[in-house]
Amino acid sequence: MKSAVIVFPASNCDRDAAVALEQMTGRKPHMVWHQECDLPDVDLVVLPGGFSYGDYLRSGAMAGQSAVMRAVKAHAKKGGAVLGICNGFQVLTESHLLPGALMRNAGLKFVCRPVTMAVEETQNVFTRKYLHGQQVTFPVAHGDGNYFADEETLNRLEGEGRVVFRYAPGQNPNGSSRDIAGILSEKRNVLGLMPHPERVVDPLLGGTDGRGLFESLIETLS
Amino acid sequence: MKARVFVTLKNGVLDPQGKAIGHALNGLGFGAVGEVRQGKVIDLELSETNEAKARAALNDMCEKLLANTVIEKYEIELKA
Amino acid sequence: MKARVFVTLKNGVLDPQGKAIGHALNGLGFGAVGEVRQGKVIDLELSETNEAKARAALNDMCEKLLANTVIEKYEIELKA
Amino acid sequence: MTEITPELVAEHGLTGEEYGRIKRLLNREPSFVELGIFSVMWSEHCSYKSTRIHLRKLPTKAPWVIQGPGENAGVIDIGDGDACIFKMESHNHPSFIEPYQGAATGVGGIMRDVFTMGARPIAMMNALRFGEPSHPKTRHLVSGVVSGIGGYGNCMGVPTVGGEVNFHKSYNGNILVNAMCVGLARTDNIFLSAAKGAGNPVVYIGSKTGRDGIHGATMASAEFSEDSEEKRPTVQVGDPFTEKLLLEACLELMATDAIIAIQDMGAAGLTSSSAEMADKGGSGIELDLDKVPQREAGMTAYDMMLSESQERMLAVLKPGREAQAEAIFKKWELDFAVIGITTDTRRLVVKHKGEIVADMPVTALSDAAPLYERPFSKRPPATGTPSFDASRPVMASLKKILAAPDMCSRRWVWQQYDYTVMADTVQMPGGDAAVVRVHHSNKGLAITTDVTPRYCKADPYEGAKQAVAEAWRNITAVGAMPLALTDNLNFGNPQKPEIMGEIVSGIDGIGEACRALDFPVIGGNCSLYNETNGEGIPPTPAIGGVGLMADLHRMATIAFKREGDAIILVGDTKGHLGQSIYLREVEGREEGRCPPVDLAAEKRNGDFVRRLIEAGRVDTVHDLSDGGVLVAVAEMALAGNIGADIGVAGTAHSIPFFFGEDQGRYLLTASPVEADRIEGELRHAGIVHAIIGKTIAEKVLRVEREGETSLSTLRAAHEGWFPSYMSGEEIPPTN
Ligand SMILES: Nc1ncnc2c1ncn2[C@@H]1O[C@H](COP(=O)(O)OP(=O)(O)O)[C@@H](O)[C@H]1O
Ligand SMILES: [Mg+2]
Repeated sequence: MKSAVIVFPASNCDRDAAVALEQMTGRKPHMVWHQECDLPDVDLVVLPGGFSYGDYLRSGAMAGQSAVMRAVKAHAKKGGAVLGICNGFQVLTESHLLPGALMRNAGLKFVCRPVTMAVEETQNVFTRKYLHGQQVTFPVAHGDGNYFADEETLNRLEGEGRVVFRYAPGQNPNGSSRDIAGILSEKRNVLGLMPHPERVVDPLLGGTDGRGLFESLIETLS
Repeated sequence: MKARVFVTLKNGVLDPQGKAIGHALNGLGFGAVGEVRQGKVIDLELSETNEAKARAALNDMCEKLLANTVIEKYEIELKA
Repeated sequence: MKARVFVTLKNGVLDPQGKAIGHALNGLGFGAVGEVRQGKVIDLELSETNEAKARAALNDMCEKLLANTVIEKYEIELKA
Repeated sequence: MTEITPELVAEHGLTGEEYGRIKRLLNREPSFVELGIFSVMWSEHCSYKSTRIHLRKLPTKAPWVIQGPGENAGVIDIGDGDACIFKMESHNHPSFIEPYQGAATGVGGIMRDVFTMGARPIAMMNALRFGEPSHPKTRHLVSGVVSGIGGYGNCMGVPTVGGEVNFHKSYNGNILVNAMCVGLARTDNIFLSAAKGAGNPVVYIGSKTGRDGIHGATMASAEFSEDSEEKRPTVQVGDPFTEKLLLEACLELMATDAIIAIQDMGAAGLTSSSAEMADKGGSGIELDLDKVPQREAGMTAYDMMLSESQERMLAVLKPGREAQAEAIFKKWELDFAVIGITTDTRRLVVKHKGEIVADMPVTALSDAAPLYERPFSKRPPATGTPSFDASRPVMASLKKILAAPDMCSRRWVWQQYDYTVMADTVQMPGGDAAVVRVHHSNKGLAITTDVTPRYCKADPYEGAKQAVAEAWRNITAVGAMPLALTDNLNFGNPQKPEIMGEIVSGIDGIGEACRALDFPVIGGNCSLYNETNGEGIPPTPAIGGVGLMADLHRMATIAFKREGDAIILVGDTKGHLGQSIYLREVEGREEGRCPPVDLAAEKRNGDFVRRLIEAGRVDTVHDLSDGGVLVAVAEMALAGNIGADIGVAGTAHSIPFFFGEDQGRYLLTASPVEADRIEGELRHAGIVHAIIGKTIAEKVLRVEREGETSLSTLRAAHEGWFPSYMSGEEIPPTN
């Protein structure tokens, strides 16, 4: 599987994503600077976590306008896989590759802790190696992870089986509507999620629950 | 020309920050405070001198960047 | 009575948010944009009907909670 | 030309005698700009004039120390060509005035100290002291400081992995915010601040200069009357986004060989960075202020030289490398300007609008700065062994202590810090020391900050010794070898002999412990004049320690891991209740002698425990500190969610046995068979020890003759206080 990690000014999980990708695929991803207008030939594009442009104005808003996002949109339109983690999820909603918005956490504070979620959908390139309904624990680390969309959109997301990760009862760290932690695009090739799978691929760091996500991608995209 | 843009959450979108402020004000003894909503105000200096053109540009800025219209609405104020 | 409070950074205080917004707007091709400053706007509903009293209370709220006067200043607007 | 009046001199914090010295050094009256420069360079903060002669007594050397005090941060060798660079610094006063920005810029400042030396920051720590919880300002300060630290550190993408929080009424009017940054570099690519050679370009990098934080004392001066006070904020606003770009850009430039010297602009910005670089390099510097990137119109030379705008660096490049450097900074969208040149004149010359506004010998600002041997008097340390009410129920006291503000879980705090970013955090907050992996290797760094202010108040000498010992012990308890420390000496007004006495005793205590434990001081910071209404804070010499773990798979944590393990207490338990948490929280008294530290026993016991961990024989260890044996057992049980059944060893009374704070002790667990062997070895080594009980399947803490309490009850007490206290908080601040 060939992959690229987009680097925005003040992305800060770009290295973490690259390390996890290399560890899982045996190949270094391309690191793509936000001013690039073209993407290398890759199967997967990762928008990493961090504070692109300081998350000033709104998280992900300025990154959503950067040159490289036009190329990411084109990649997605062709059916290419795009994974947005944390700030990457915010960038995906801001650039309308995913519906809804990520608002300030209901508790109004940044929250860093492990959260348990259910994998609700496995019919897609990102989660096919998990069992349907499997409980997984990833860390979250964000201040703006409160997923919001209007009722109609939420119903549609659920109706179309696009809610991939849902916080387990009592685990919702940010007030997200219907405990949503991660969603798919209509064509199921774009995934955005707030928790960090790339931080749980190494047992030394407290878990390997994130591996299934990378293994799913490798199996489908290689 | 100077412009002031207000970006506030749409009605119906929950505003926990506003709520927290209201709560805090009540806690400080300001009992007469009802609903509180918090938004952003952005002050811009524009070299544009034509008001209609400035307004059109500001509209464009709001749609493209300053507001996320999924959750926010905006108002534009121009001062000569 | 309704009130709107503006809380903005004092002149001379660095405004990283405003700076970044200005930069982004220039990047989007809005070349006519000069300095940008960002602040907060807080809309409050008050049960107080006397304007002078409302203003005094709002002043108090700003000093006590809504603004940190070391770096911020505030303006109060009342609407009947 | 502003006339220099005695009032103006006083407003600049200079004494008449110091002013006379300036005139002698210059052979004339200083200009207004020169006066400003002298005032900041000769301030306590920059010159260490009260502490320098005492700091010299600290041990700073060891075979693994690459750079001791004197540079932006200290450097140690951690093998394989890796270097660890770290430093701790205070931002006490700004954090009291504007907690969010004060704490945030404190974090930004200490990070720059570390990355200016060529290191990528990999971990942050924060040591915080607040007033009593019931004080009307405390909640607001806690909320603001914690979100400010998180706001800056999280955005930088550097994990904040540990720290300390204390509450005490003696900090009501003067909180302490100490932040520590640990970074990694290669030993062959470390950058220093010596601006060697003449004719080299001096370049300015980072944010523009504004009128931020200009010397508060001069605000009232005549020259400023036309400007409103509004223009002169004394608190700076941090811009972590710009700092993140500055970090990446600096590391990119450092990968080239264009740099001769580099230094961050911290306190007294352009003035101290240029003067210090010239001083260390044995050169001179000529600056042209017209070239300085400016945020506001109409800035004077005085403004620019004294501005403390954040996120700026000064570097000296090899001639001809300007374009290469500029390209890097343009890519990261940062300001870059050549603002001067190095000279061989040993003078600092500042030009503005075609005029020379300052021209002074560099040594006048450094070597010739005042050095005071301030009179000091040592007050006798608190003595005595306090009585206690022997009839109090132990389990109720335990619950009370676990829920005390100083003892409860700090989860509310560290949950606001991203402690897993960089994907190298092996031990998160909540243990004895944080452990972060050295990226792409199997070794780790153990990091801790420690000081127990109530001990220091009772006895500044023993208390300072204890702070070093506890840092060393915490690093040992995870299985790492303590290598070096940075201190942050927070004290009151050194012009009072009794405070100066505390400073001298504190430094002496640190020095003695460092020598005994082979734990040198490689950096530090003094924060003096921490007083309100003439009342000083308790002496608070915070110690930030770093150790090396050779194999991350041989590491201990505090959590009980298996039922049926024996719980071994290592070290001598005399039942020392003086100045203990028990006495303060349960009996409401702060009395008696603080626990003395026997440094030889400390070393022997710690080395013994570390060897067991390194050999893979033990993976569960907790050092004993605040609260004593029973609190530590409870913390181990809660962390592992495994119960314990324990009793008093020997014939001691249960209260002093369980709550005494004797030093140099550890709790560890091992299977009964292994425990037997360990006991034999302890006996052989002459180390006092006891098996005090075992871990059990039931989720309870059972104490012989005292009863039992469920872990869920203890957990509720331990986790409950912070969130419940903070739920009365106003509005969590953001940037
Ligand atoms: N301000 C803070 N930020 C992050 N972690 C903290 C903070 N304060 C305390 N902690 C963490 O909570 C745990 C308990 O702290 P403390 O009781 O001071 O430890 P010890 O007694 O071992 O020195 C430690 O892991 C410490 O790092
Ligand atoms: Mg400890």
